[in-house]
Amino acid sequence: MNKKQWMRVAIPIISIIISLLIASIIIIWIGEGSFTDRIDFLVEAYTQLIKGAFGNKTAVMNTIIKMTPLILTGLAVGFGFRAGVFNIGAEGQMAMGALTATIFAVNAASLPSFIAIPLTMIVGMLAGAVWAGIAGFLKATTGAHEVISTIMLNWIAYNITNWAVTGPFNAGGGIPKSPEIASSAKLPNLLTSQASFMSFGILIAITAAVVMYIILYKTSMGYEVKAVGFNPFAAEYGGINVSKNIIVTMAISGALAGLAGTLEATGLYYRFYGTLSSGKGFDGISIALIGQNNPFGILAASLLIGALRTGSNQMQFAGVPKHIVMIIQSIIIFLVAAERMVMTIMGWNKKKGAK
Amino acid sequence: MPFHIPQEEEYKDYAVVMKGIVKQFPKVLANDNVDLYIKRGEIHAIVGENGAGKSTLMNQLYGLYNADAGKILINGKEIAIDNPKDAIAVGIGMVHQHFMLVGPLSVAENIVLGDEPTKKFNLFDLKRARREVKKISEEYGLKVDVDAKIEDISVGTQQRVEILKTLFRGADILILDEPTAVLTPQETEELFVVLRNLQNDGKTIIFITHKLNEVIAVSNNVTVMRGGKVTGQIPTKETSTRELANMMVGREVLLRVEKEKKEAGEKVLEVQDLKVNDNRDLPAVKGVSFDIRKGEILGIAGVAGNGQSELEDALTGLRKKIAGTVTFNGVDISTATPRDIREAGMSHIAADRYKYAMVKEFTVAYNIALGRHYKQPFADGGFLNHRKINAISKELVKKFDVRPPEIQLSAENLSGGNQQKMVVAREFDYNPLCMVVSQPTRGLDIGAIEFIHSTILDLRQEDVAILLISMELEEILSLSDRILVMYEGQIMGEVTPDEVTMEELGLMMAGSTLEEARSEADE
Amino acid sequence: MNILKAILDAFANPIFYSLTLSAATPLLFASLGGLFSEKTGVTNIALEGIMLLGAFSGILGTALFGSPWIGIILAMISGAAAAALHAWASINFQANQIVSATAIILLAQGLTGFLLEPVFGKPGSTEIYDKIPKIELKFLGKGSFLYNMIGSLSPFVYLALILVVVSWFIIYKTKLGLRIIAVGENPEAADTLGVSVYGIRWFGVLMSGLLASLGGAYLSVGELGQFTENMTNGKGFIALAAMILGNWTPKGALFACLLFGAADAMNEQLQSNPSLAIPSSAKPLFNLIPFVITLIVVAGFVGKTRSPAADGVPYEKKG
Amino acid sequence: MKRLLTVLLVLMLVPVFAMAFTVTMVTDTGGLGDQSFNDGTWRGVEMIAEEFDDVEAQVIQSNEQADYVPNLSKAAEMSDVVVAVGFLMVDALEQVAPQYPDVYFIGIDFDLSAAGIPNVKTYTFKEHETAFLAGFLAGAMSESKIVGFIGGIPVPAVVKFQIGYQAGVKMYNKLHNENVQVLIGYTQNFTDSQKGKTMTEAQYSQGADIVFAAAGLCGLGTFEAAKEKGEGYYAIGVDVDQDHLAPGKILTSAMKGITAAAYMGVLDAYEGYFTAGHEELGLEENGVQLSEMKYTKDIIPQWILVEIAGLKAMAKDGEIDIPATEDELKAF
Repeated sequence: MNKKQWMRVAIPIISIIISLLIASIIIIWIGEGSFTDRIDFLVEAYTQLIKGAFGNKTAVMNTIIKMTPLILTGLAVGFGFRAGVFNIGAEGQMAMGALTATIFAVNAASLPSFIAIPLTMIVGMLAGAVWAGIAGFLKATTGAHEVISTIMLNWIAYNITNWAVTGPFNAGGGIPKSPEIASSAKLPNLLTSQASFMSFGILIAITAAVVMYIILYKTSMGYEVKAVGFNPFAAEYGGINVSKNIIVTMAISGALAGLAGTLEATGLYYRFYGTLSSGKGFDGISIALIGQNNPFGILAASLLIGALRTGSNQMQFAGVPKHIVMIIQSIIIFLVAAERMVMTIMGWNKKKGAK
Repeated sequence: MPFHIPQEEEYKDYAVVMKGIVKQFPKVLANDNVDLYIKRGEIHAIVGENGAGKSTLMNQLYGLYNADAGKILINGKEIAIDNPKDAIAVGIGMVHQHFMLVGPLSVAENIVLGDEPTKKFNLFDLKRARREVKKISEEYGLKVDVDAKIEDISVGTQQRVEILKTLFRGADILILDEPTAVLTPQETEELFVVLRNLQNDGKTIIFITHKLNEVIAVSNNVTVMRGGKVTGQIPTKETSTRELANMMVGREVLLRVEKEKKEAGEKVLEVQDLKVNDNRDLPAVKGVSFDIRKGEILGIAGVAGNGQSELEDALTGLRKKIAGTVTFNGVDISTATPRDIREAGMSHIAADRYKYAMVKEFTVAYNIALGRHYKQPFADGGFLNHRKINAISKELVKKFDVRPPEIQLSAENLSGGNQQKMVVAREFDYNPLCMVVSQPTRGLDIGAIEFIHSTILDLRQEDVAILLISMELEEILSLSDRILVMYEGQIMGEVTPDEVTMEELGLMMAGSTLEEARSEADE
Repeated sequence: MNILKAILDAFANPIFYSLTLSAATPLLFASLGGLFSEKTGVTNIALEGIMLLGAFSGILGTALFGSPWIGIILAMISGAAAAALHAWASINFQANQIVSATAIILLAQGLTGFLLEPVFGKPGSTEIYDKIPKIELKFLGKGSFLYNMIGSLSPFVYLALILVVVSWFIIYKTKLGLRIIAVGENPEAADTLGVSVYGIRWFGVLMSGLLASLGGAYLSVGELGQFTENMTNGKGFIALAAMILGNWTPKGALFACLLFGAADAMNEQLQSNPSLAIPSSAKPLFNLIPFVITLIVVAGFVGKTRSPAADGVPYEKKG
Repeated sequence: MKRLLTVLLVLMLVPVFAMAFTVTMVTDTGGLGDQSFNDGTWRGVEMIAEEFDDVEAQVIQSNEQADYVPNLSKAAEMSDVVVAVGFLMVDALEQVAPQYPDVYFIGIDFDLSAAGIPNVKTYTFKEHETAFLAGFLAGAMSESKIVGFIGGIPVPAVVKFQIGYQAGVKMYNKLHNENVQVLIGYTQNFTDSQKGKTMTEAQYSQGADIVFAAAGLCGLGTFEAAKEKGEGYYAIGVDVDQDHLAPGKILTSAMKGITAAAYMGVLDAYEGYFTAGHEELGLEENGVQLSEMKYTKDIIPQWILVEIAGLKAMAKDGEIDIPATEDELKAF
C-alpha cells in the first residue's frame, strides 16, 4: 500500500475517532452528577452503542438489515458521482422502485419463487431506473440541471407513493401500507433470531457492490462512465456518447436505488409503506462520499452508518437521545470532506504544491 | 560590449534586480540561484524552453509565489513581495500567458477590477471606469471597445485588455509572458510598436518568449534560462538566434525541418461548402471547401478565433455541421459521430490538450486506450483487456519517448511536452488514413517540437493525409505542402509555402486576398 | 370546465396572492443566500440545514430574551456560524463542497433535534412564543381586495423583496459585486489583481448563512411562533432549485420562488374548492402541482442555465 | 398456566425485593413532541409511573420503519409491559409479541385482534364520533355557512375524522334546514406547520370561518391562522385537548382518549387484570370526546351545547349510527 492509499483509509478512521471524541464531550455535558458519574455515563453510553450494534446475534443482524439498503443507495449516488452527475434523487427512486416492485409482487402468487423473486427485483430496478432516467434524459436533452429535477422527482415520488398506499393500493383498514406480497416473491431468510429475521438481501447488496466494482474498473462501460465524469469533452473526443452515458448512468444509479427499495419491500416488510425510504436516499450521499465513491469503501461506510444507527437505538436506554448519532455522522462526513483539516490536525500537511 | 553585471551601488538604476532566487517545487528545483538584472527603461527578453523556470521566476516577482531564498530589489530598494498587491504597489504589472480575464464582465470592468473607481457609499462607478479606460487606451494607442464582454472579443484584443490592466494600475515595470503566441505577424508587429512606445514613456518591459527572432527584433538585453538556471546574459545586438538557441537548449539545434519532396496521392477528404456555428450559435465557418490528398500536409493558417477550431471540431464530429458535406474516403460523414469518424480512419490531435485530448485523472495507459477502449485489442466483449492495454501503452511510451515511462502514472503528472507525446502516440497508433492535427506544438520545448514535427513528416511519408491547423506560421510554412488562410470563417486563398512570404501570409490572415496582400506587401 | 373555473376562482381570490408571497418568502431568502455563495464560487446545498438552525435559533432567542427580534438576530448568528463552518472547510481546506454541506445539514438536524429537550424541556416541538407582528396597511381599507392581497403581510415578506433589490444592487452595481463575479468566474484572475479570493468567498458563504437563516426564522418567529423538529421540510432544497432555475440572478430567483409559491397556493385553492368534486383519496395528488410545474419549467422553458464558471471548484492559493 | 405462575411469582417477589415493574413505550417515527398519539400515550404511561412507586417508565424513539422490530424486541427484553404507538407498528408487533409471551404488549391506534395473540391488547378510537360532534358545532357556529377540514395524510384515523366531521355538518343541515358546506384539503404530511397555516388561510379565503385540522403538527399552523385572522374565525383541535394553544380561538378539540387508553392498558397489566384482544373506544366508552371548551364555553350559544349533548346521548344509546366511511356518509 503506498502512502496515498494509506491516507485514504486513515483519514476516515481518524475522522471517526475525532467525531466520537466530540460526541463524548456532548454526552458528558448532558450527563448529571459529578465528573466521575459523567464519565461512567459516557462509558455506559458507548457500551450500549457497541452492544446495540454488535452485542449479540440479533444486534449484528439488525446492523446488517440497516446497512443493506444503505449499501445500495450509496452505490447509486457514488456511481452517479463517477459520471459527474449528482443524484440527490435516490430517495424517490428507492420509493418508486419499492412501490412498483410491491405492486408486481402482490400479484405474483402464480409464479414460482425462482421466477417471482428475480422478476420482482428486475421490476423494482426498472422502476428506479425509469424514475432516475427522467432526470438523466432531461439533462442530456434539454440541459435541465439534475439537482433540480431529482429534487422535484423526489417530491413527486413522495406524493405518489403516499397517495398509492392510502388510496388505490391500500391494504384495507386504511393503514398506509400496501397489501402483503405473494409468499413466492418473499426473499428467503438467511438468519432468524427471536423476532428478527434477515433475508439474503445483504448478499444481493454485496453482489451489487462487486458488480459495480467490476463495471467501474474492468469494463469499457466503466471506462466510459469515468471518462465522462472526469472530462466530458475528452470523452466526446474519444468517441464516447456523453448524452447516452449520462442517461445510462442515471438509469443504473436509479436501478440501484430501486433495488434498495425492492429488497426492503421483499425481504423486510413484505409490503410497501409510505415511509419506506425514510432518508436512506440522502444517507446514500454521505455514504458514497465517506466511501470515496469506491464500491468497497461504500460497503465499509454502510457498515459504519448502519452500526451507528442500530447502536443508537440501544443507546437511548442509557439516556442518550437518538440525535447524537446524527451529530457523530455529520462530524465524520465533515472531516472526510475537509481531509486537509484532518491532515493539518495530524501534522501531515507538508507544504503543498504538487499539482 | 558584454553584458554588464551591476554592482550594488548601481542597483538604483535598475528597475528590477533579483538575486540568488531559489524556488523548490515538490518534484523540481524550478529556480536554482537565479540572478536577473533589468535596467530601468529597457526591454529585456527572458528566453528559455518550457520548464526552464522563466514563468516561475516572474511569478515570484509578481508575488504569486514566494521565493525560498534570494532577494528582490525594485529601483534599488529591497522589497518583500508576498502577493500581487505588493507587486502592484511598487509598479509591477504582469500579462500572463493564460489570460486572467473574467469572461462575462466587460472590458472596462476587467481592467479596473481590484482597483475600482467608486462613487459615494463605495458604489462602483462604471461611468468613471469607462472614461478612465478610454483615456489610457487612447493614450497608449491600445484600441478596445470598453463595453464589449471579454467572452465576445478576439484573443488579440484580450491581450490589449491585459496590457491596459497593468497600465491602469500605473505599472512602470511590465512583465509579458509569451505575449505573441496568439498573434498574427501584423499584430505582433503592432505589439512591438506598443512596447516601444511604452519604453519611450519610460516603462521597463520584461518580455518572456521562446521565439528568438522576436527577441532580436524588440529587446535591448536578453537573459537565457535553462533547467532553472541562467545560462546567458547578453546585449541583444551582440547575439544571434543561433547562439541564443544553443544557450537555450544546450546543444546545436536545427531551426528548420528538412522535408522530402513527395507527390500527393488520391483525394481522401473532401469538404464542400461547410458551415458551422460557434458556441453562441453564431456562424463561425461560413462555407468553406477544400480537399486533402494522401501523403500531403494541408496547412490552415489564421489568427485564433477565425473559425479554425470550429472547423476542426466539425471535421472530427465534435460539432454539428449546419450545412455542406464532408466526404471521407468516399463516405459521407456529414452527420457522423466522433466514434464513426474515428472508425472510418480519421484521428485527431486536438488543439486544447487539457480540455479534449486527454483525461488528466486517467493513467497514461488509460489515456492511450481512449477512443479504442471499447474494441479489440483494448477490450474484449465489453471487458477491458488490461494486459493488452498495458502492453501496447508500454510499447508506445517507449517508441514516443514519453517520460517518465511509467504507464500507471496519472497523466496530470506528466509535463506538457510528454502529455503531448502521449497524445501523439495514441493518435498515430490509430494507423489513420487522415489526421487532423491542431496546434501540435503549443507550449512545447524545442526538443519536443522537433520530435513532433519529424513524426508528422513520417506520417506524410506513410501516405497519410494531414490537415495541420496552427497559429505558428513557421510551423505551417515548414511542414505544409499547401496552405489555406482562414479569416472570419472564410478561406482567403490557397498558397504554397515557397511562393509566399511571411508578410503576405500575415496580411492574408488579417483579411486580405492573396492579390491584395501581394500588392500591399510591394508598397 | 369546472377545473378552469376553479383556477379562475383562485386567481380572483386576493388571498391567493398573499399566500403566494408567504410561500415564496422563505424560499426567496434561502435562494438569495445560495446565490451569494455560488456567485463567489462556493456551492452551498446546506441551505436546508442553515434554515433549520435559523428557525431553531429564532425561537431560542425569543424564548431567552422575550423578543422575536432578538430571535432574528440569534438566528442570523447561528446561520453565519454554520456557514462559517462550510466556508472554513471548503475555502481554507479545499474540501468537497457538497460533502461539507451535506454534513452541515445533518449537523443542523441532529443539533436542533438534540437541543430541544435540554433547552426547551421536551422533544419534538417548543411552546408557542411571540412572533413578529404583521404589517397592516390599514389605508387600503380592511376587507378590500387589495388589502386582502397585500394588506397584511409579515415584515419578512417585504424584507425578502427588498433583499432581492439589494442583492441585485450589490452584485451588479458595487465594487464588491464586481469582485464577487470575478472570483466566481475566474478566481485566478482576481487573485492576480490583488483581490482576496478567500475573503470574497468567505463573504459570499457568510451571506448565504445570514440570508438562509432569515428564511428559517421566518418559518418559526415569522409564521408560527414555535419550532418543531425538521420544520423546514425540504424547503432549502427547493430554494436551491429555485436559485438554479433563476439562472443565478436575484431577479431569476425571485421569479422562480414566486412561481413555486404560486403553484403551491394554487394547489391549496384547488384542493378545497367545493366546485371540484374530488374524492378525498385523490386530494393528495394536488400536492404534486408545484413540483410538476417546476419540472416542466426546468425541462421545457429554461433549458440550460449557466452557473458561475468556478462554482464548486476549490481555489488554492499559489506559492 | 405458566404465565399465571410467572405473574404470581412476580407478585410475590415484589414486596421482598421491591422489584420495579418496567413499562417501555416505543414511539413511531413521529416521536415525542408530535402533540398527538405519541405524546398522549407517554402522558398515560407517565401517570402510572407517578402513581405507583415501583413502576418505572422509559421510552425508545424510532427513526424509521425498520427500527420497529428491533426496538420492540429490545423493549420486551427489559420490561414487563411494552406500549407500541402508531398504526405503522402493527406488523412489527405481530412479529415480536409471540416471541415474548411473558411480556404484555399494548398497541395504540391499531387493531391486532385478528392475529389472536394472547399477550397483546390493542386500542383504536372512533374518531368519527367525536368529529361528528365537532362538525355539528362547526356547522352551527359558522356565520359564513362554510367550514373547512384539513387532513394530514389520509390515514384511517384522519379519514374517520373527516367523515365524522362531514356527517356532523350534514346533521346540522338536516336539523336546521341549512346548507353549510365543507371544504376539504390535505397537506400530505404531519409536520409542515407552515403548510397547515397557508392551507387554512386558503380555506378562510374561500369563505370558511371554522377550520378543523386533523393533521398533526400542521394543525399548529391552523391555530396560528385563526389567531391572525381575528374575530369571527375559529379552529378546531384534534387528538388531545389543544384548546389552550390558542385560547378562545379553538372552539373545541376532538379528543381521542389516547392517554386514558394507555393508562388503562398499563394499569390492567400492572394489577394483573390484563385481557388480550381489542377495544374500540367511542363516545359510549368515553374513549373519544370533545374538550371541555374551557375558553369558548361562553361564546357558544347555549342551544348548541344542549343539542350537542343531546346528540351525544343519542349516539351513546345507539340511536344515531355515525358514519365512518365515505359510503356510510352518503347513506347518512
